[in-house]
Amino acid sequence: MHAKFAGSTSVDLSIEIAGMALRNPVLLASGTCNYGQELQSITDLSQLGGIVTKTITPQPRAGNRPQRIVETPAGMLNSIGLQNPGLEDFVENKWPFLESLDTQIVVNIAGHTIEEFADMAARLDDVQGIAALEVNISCPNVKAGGANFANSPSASAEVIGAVRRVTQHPVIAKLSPNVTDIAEIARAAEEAGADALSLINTLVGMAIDVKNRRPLLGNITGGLSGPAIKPVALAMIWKVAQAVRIPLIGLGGICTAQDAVEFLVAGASAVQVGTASFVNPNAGVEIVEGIRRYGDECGIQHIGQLIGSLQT
Amino acid sequence: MHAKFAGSTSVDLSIEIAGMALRNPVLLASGTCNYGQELQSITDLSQLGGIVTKTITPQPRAGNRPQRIVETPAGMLNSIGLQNPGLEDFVENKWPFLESLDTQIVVNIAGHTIEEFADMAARLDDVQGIAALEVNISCPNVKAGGANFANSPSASAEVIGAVRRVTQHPVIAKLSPNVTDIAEIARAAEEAGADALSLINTLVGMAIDVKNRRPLLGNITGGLSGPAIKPVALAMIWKVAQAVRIPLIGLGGICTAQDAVEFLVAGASAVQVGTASFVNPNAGVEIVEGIRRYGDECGIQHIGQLIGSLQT
Amino acid sequence: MIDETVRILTNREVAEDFYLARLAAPHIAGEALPGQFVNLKVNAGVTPFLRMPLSVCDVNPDAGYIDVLYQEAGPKTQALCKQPIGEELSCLGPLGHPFTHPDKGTDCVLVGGGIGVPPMIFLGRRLMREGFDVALLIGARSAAKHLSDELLEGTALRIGRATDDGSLGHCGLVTDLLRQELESTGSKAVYTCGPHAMIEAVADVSREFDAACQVSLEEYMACGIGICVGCVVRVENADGKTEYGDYKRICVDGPVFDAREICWEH
Amino acid sequence: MIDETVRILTNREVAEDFYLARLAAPHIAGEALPGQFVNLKVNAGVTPFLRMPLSVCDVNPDAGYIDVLYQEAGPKTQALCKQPIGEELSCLGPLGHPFTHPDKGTDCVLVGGGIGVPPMIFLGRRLMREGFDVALLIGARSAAKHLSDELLEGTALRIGRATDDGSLGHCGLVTDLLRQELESTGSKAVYTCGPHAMIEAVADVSREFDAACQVSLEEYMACGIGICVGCVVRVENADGKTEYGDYKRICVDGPVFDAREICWEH
Ligand SMILES: Cc1cc2nc3c(=O)[nH]c(=O)nc-3n(C[C@H](O)[C@H](O)[C@H](O)COP(=O)(O)OP(=O)(O)OC[C@H]3O[C@@H](n4cnc5c(N)ncnc54)[C@H](O)[C@@H]3O)c2cc1C
Ligand SMILES: Cc1cc2nc3c(=O)[nH]c(=O)nc-3n(C[C@H](O)[C@H](O)[C@H](O)COP(=O)(O)OP(=O)(O)OC[C@H]3O[C@@H](n4cnc5c(N)ncnc54)[C@H](O)[C@@H]3O)c2cc1C
Ligand SMILES: Cc1cc2nc3c(=O)[nH]c(=O)nc-3n(C[C@H](O)[C@H](O)[C@H](O)COP(=O)(O)O)c2cc1C
Ligand SMILES: Cc1cc2nc3c(=O)[nH]c(=O)nc-3n(C[C@H](O)[C@H](O)[C@H](O)COP(=O)(O)O)c2cc1C
Ligand code: FES
Ligand code: FES
Repeated sequence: MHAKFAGSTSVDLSIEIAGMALRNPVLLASGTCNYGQELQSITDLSQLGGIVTKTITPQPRAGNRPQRIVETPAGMLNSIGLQNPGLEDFVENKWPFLESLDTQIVVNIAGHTIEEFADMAARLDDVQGIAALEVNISCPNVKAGGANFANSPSASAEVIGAVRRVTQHPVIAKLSPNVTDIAEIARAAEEAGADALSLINTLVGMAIDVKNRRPLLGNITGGLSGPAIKPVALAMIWKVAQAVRIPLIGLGGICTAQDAVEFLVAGASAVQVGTASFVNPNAGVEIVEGIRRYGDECGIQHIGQLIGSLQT
Repeated sequence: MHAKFAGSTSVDLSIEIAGMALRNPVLLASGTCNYGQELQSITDLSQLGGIVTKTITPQPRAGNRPQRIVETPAGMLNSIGLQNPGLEDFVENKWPFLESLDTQIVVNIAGHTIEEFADMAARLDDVQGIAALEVNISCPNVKAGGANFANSPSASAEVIGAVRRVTQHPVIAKLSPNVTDIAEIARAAEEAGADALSLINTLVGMAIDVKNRRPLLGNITGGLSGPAIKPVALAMIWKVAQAVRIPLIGLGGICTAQDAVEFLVAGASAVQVGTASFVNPNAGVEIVEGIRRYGDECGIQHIGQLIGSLQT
Repeated sequence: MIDETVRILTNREVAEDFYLARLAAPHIAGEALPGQFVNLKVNAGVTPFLRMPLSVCDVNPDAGYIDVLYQEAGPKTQALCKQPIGEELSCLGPLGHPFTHPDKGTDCVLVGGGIGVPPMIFLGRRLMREGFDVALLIGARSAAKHLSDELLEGTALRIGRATDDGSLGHCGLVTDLLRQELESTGSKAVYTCGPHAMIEAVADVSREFDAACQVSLEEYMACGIGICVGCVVRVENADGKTEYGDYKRICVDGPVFDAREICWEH
Repeated sequence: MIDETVRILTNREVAEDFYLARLAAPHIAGEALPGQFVNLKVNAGVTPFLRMPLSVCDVNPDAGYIDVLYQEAGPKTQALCKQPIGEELSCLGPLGHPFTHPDKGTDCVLVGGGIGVPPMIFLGRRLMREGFDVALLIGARSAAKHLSDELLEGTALRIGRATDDGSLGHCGLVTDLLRQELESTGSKAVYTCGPHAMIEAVADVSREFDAACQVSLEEYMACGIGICVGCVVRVENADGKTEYGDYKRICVDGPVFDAREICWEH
C-alpha cells in the first residue's frame, strides 16, 4: 500500500484492476513514454499508477520511414511503425531499469501471428515483476499482423486466448477504435480470458501536403491521437462498459484531470495518458493530483465511487 | 454551362459527377444548411456547386431532446436526431424554394426500412429538378434504422439497390466512418448501383459534464464533426478511392480551400462543407474562391487534374 | 443579419467575473433591438471552435458601437476576456426576434438573473425612452456579482436587487421581489432572462398575476442562424400534443417567446 | 533538461519573416550550449497542439535570458509572432547534444541557411570567444532574408553571404563560398545547419576537402525528449547494413551528428 496523504479528507485513489494493485488509476500509454528512461529525469514516475511500455515485437523493428509525425487540429498523426529493439533486447537492456521503478510496469506486446503473440507471452512469463501484459492487437501503423486481429471478434479471441493460456500475468487486450462494433470485440476478448481491456488505440488518419500533393507521412496514413479523438474514445468506453464485466482502462485524448474523470465516470476503472505527455511530460502526475482534488471536492472516499457513475 | 471568369488563366472548376453538372466541386453538406432558406440572405448560394438538404424521412420527426450540441476540441458533437418535417411537407413547402435556387439541389433521404427508402425515392422520382438523391444510411443519431444499414455491406447494398430501381435521379450513398472496412461497404454500394458515394458522416462521440456526472447531450452520444475528424475523413477517401470506380464526394472537417484540395488530391471529385458553415456561413463560397486561386497558382486548366493526383 | 468585422473598444471587468465589452459595429448598432443577440467569433483558430452568442446589452447607433456584457464561464468567455483593445473579431448580428413592446401606458417589470441581465438593460432603456414605467429586478449570488447603479443608469425607475446570501438587497429569490412588485403596482407586462429555473418561476408568478410574460431563452448553439436545428425548446401546441413542430429553434424562432408557449421540461 | 516558465522580453521582426525573441529563462540560459534547442509551447490551448522546437541562438547567463530566432512558417511560428511582451510560456530545454569543439587552433567554417542560421550564431560566438578562427557563410533567398551585420556581431572573423537572386553577396549557392573558403584557408572543421539539401551539399564538399563536418538536423518532432520516436534519421552502420538501430532520434541522439554518420535519403 502506498502512503496516504496527511489530510483525513483525501480520497483514496488506489485501485486494483485485473490483479494489479495500482497506487492510482493513471498510467502512461504505450508508445508515449518509450521504456521510461527519458521521462525519469523530468517527471516523478513513482507518482503514477503505472507505465505501459512501447510495444515490443519478437524481432527488432526499424519502424517506418520519416516523416512520422504531423500535427492536426487538436491532435496529431503518427506512423512510427512499432520501432522497437525486439523482445530479447527488451528483456536484457530495458527491463532492468523498468523493474527498478517504483511503479507498476505493463509490458505491451505485438506479433504477426497468433504463435508470435503466444511465444512472447510465454517468454515474458519468466520475467518477474511484470504487472500485466497489454496485448496490442490494434496498431494501425503496421501492414500485416496486429491491426487485423482487433478487427475481428474471432481473431481477437484467438490471440487473447493463446496469450492467456501461456502466462500467469494479467492480460489486458488493447482494442482498436477502427471497427464497426467495439462491444462485440470486447466481449470476444473477455470470453477468451482477458482480465481487462484498454481502449482506444489511434484512429486511422491522413494528412496531405497540398503544395507537393504528397502525403505528409512517410507511411501515407497514420494514427490519430490527442484531444481531437477524446469524444470518440469516451463513447466507446461507455458502450463497452455496458457490454462486459471486466475492468476497462480508458484512453484517447486525455490531457487534464477533468478528461480523466470523464472516462472514469463513463465506466473506465483507470486511464492512460498518451499524447499529452509529448506536450507536457508532467501531464500524468498533474492528472493524478487533479483527480485527487476532484475527489476531495466531491467528498468521495474512494476513487471506485466514480467509476461508471454516469447518470443517464 | 456557367460563366467563366474573365482572365484566360482561370481554372475551369466545373465538374460532372454521376450525371450532375456542377458549377464547381463545392456543396453544402446535409444537416448543415437546412433547406437553404436561412443562408440565402447571408451567402450567395448560386456561387456553389450545390447544396444537400437536411435528411428527409417519410414521416415528420421531432428529433432528440436538447441539449443537442456540444463543442469539443476542434469540433462539435450533435444529436439533432433527424428533426425534419417529413417527405410530404418537404415536397410541398421546402422544395419550391429550393427549386428556385440557381444551384444544384441534392435531396438527402433516410428511412427505417428498405421499403421506406424505396417509397421515398419513388415519390421523389416525380419531382422535377432534383439533381440527385443522397441516401443517408449512416446517421449515428437515430436508434433504429439508418445507422445500421451502413454498418453492413449487404444491408447497404439492399438499400441502394432498392432506391436505384425506383428512381431516375442519380443515387449517392452516404457512408458511415464508424465501420471496420469502409472500402467493403463502398464496393457493395457501387455494385448495387450507386452513381457516387459521399463520405464521411459523423463519428460517434460523447461528452460528459463532470460536475453533474451526466452526459452533456440529451441523447447521451452524438456525432462528431469539424476539423478534428478531417484526418479520418481524408484517410477514408483515399482508401475508398483505391476500391471503387464511381466518383467520391469528400467531407469531414473541411473549413478552408486547402482542406478541400486535400480531399480532391486524395481522390474526391467534389467536396461538401458541413460544420464550417456554422462558424462562417460564407465558408462554402470562400472555399470555391480559394480552390480557384489554388488551381490558378498550380497552373492547371481543369479541376479534374487535381482529383486523385496524390503522389505516393 | 449582418456579417460584420467588429473592433474591441473597451473590455473590462465590471463586477465579479462580469466583463463589459464595447464593440465598434456601426451596422449592427444601427439595427439591433432589445432581445436580439450577436454571434461572435472570439478567436481566430479552431479552439474554441464555435461562435459565442451574446445578447446585445446596449447600442449607440450614432457612435456606431454595441455593448455586450458577459460572465467568464469557460473557454470562449475566457478567450474574449483576453482579447486586447483594437482586436478585430467576426460578428454576426443582430440575430433572433426582439421583445415586443406592451400597449402604451402598461407598467413593465424586467427580471434578470446572472447572464440574463444584459438584454434587460437594453430593453429597460428603450422602454424608458418611450415613456413606460419600468421596474428592474435583478437576482445574483452575492453583492459582488451585482452591476453598479451607474451601469444600470436609465434602465428603470425602480431597481430591486436580491442576493442568495443577503449581501445586497433582498435575501432570497428575485421572484419574491417580482411578487411584491406585481402586488403593489399591478403591472401587466413582465420580461425576463436568466437561468432556466428563474425564468420558469417568473413565468409562474406572472401567470398567477395574469401578467403577460416574455422570456428570452438560451440553449447551446452551433450556428445561431437556424441552419443546425440544435438550439431547440419544446413548445406547447394549441392542443398540447407533441409531434413534429413542437421543437422551435431558439436562435431564429426566439430567443424571445411568450412564456405560455414554452413547455417547461425538467 | 529543465521545464521552465519563460517570459517574453522582446519579440520583433529582424529580417523578412524572421523574428528574434528574447526569453527570460535563467535556468536554461545557464546550461544551454551551441547546437542545443528548446521546445516551446507557443500558446495555451490545443491548437497549435504540440510544442515548437527552436535552436538556441544565443544565451546570456548573467542577465538570465536566451535568444531564439524564428521564421514565420505556419500556425506555431505565427502564434509566437503574436505573443506580446511579458507573456509567459512553458519551455523545455536545453535539449539534445551540442556541437563539439575542434582541436585547438583548427580553423572553423560555419554554414547556415534559412532557419539553420540561429545555431551557427551561437556556435560562432562561442568559438570566437575561445580563440578560434571562424568564418560564417550564410545562404538565403534574397537580401531581405539576410540578418544584418549588427545581429551577427562577434560571430565570425569573416562573414560570407550568398543569395539565390544575387541581391546580396554571391549570386548562387552558399556551398560555392564554402568551396572557396576551404580552398583558401584549408579549414578542417565545418559546422552546418539549414535545409536538408544544403546540409547534404555541405557534407559532400567537406568530405571532398577532408574536413570534419558536424551537421545539425531537423525533423518534425512531437516530444523533443525521446519518448515518441518520431524524429528519426537513418544512420549508416559501420558495415552499411540497415536493420534496427539504424534510425536515430534527432532530438536526443542529435540534433548534432557527424555528417559521415548520416544516411542521406531522397
Ligand atoms: C441567445 C443567447 C444569448 C446569450 N447572451 C449572453 C450574454 O449576454 N452574456 C453572457 O455572459 N452569456 C450569454 N449567453 C451564454 C453564453 O453564450 C455562454 O455562456 C458562452 O457560450 C459560454 O462559453 P464558454 O466557452 O465560455 O463556456 P462553456 O464551458 O462552453 O460553458 C459554460 C456554461 O455555459 C453553458 N453554455 C455554453 N454555451 C452556451 C450557449 N451557446 N448557450 C447557452 N448556454 C451555453 C454551458 O452548458 C456551461 O454550463 C447567451 C447565450 C445565448 C444562447
Ligand atoms: C531541433 C530543431 C531546431 C529548430 N530550430 C529552429 C530555429 O531556430 N528557427 C526556426 O525558425 N525554426 C526552427 N526549427 C523549425 C521549427 O520548429 C518549425 O519551423 C516550426 O515548428 C514550424 O511550425 P509552424 O506551425 O509555424 O509551421 P508548420 O505549418 O508546422 O510547418 C512549416 C514548415 O516547417 C516544417 N516543420 C514543422 N514542424 C517542424 C519540426 N518540428 N521540425 C522540422 N520541421 C518542421 C513543416 O514540414 C513545414 O514545411 C527547428 C526544428 C528543429 C527540429
Ligand atoms: C507516437 C505514438 C506512438 C504510439 N505507439 C504505440 C505502441 O507502440 N503501442 C500501442 O499499443 N499504442 C501506441 N500508441 C497509441 C497510444 O498508446 C494511445 O492508444 C493513443 O495515442 C490514444 O491515446 P492519446 O490520445 O492519449 O495519445 C502510440 C501513440 C502515439 C501518439
Ligand atoms: C448539426 C449537424 C446535423 C447533421 N445532420 C445530418 C443529416 O440530417 N443528414 C446527414 O446525412 N448528415 C448530417 N450531418 C452530417 C454532415 O452532413 C457531415 O457528414 C458531417 O458533419 C461531417 O462533415 P463536417 O465535419 O464538414 O461537418 C449533420 C452534421 C451536423 C454537424
Ligand atoms: S443554433 Fe443552429 S439552429 Fe439555432
Ligand atoms: S521528437 Fe519525440 S523522439 Fe524525438
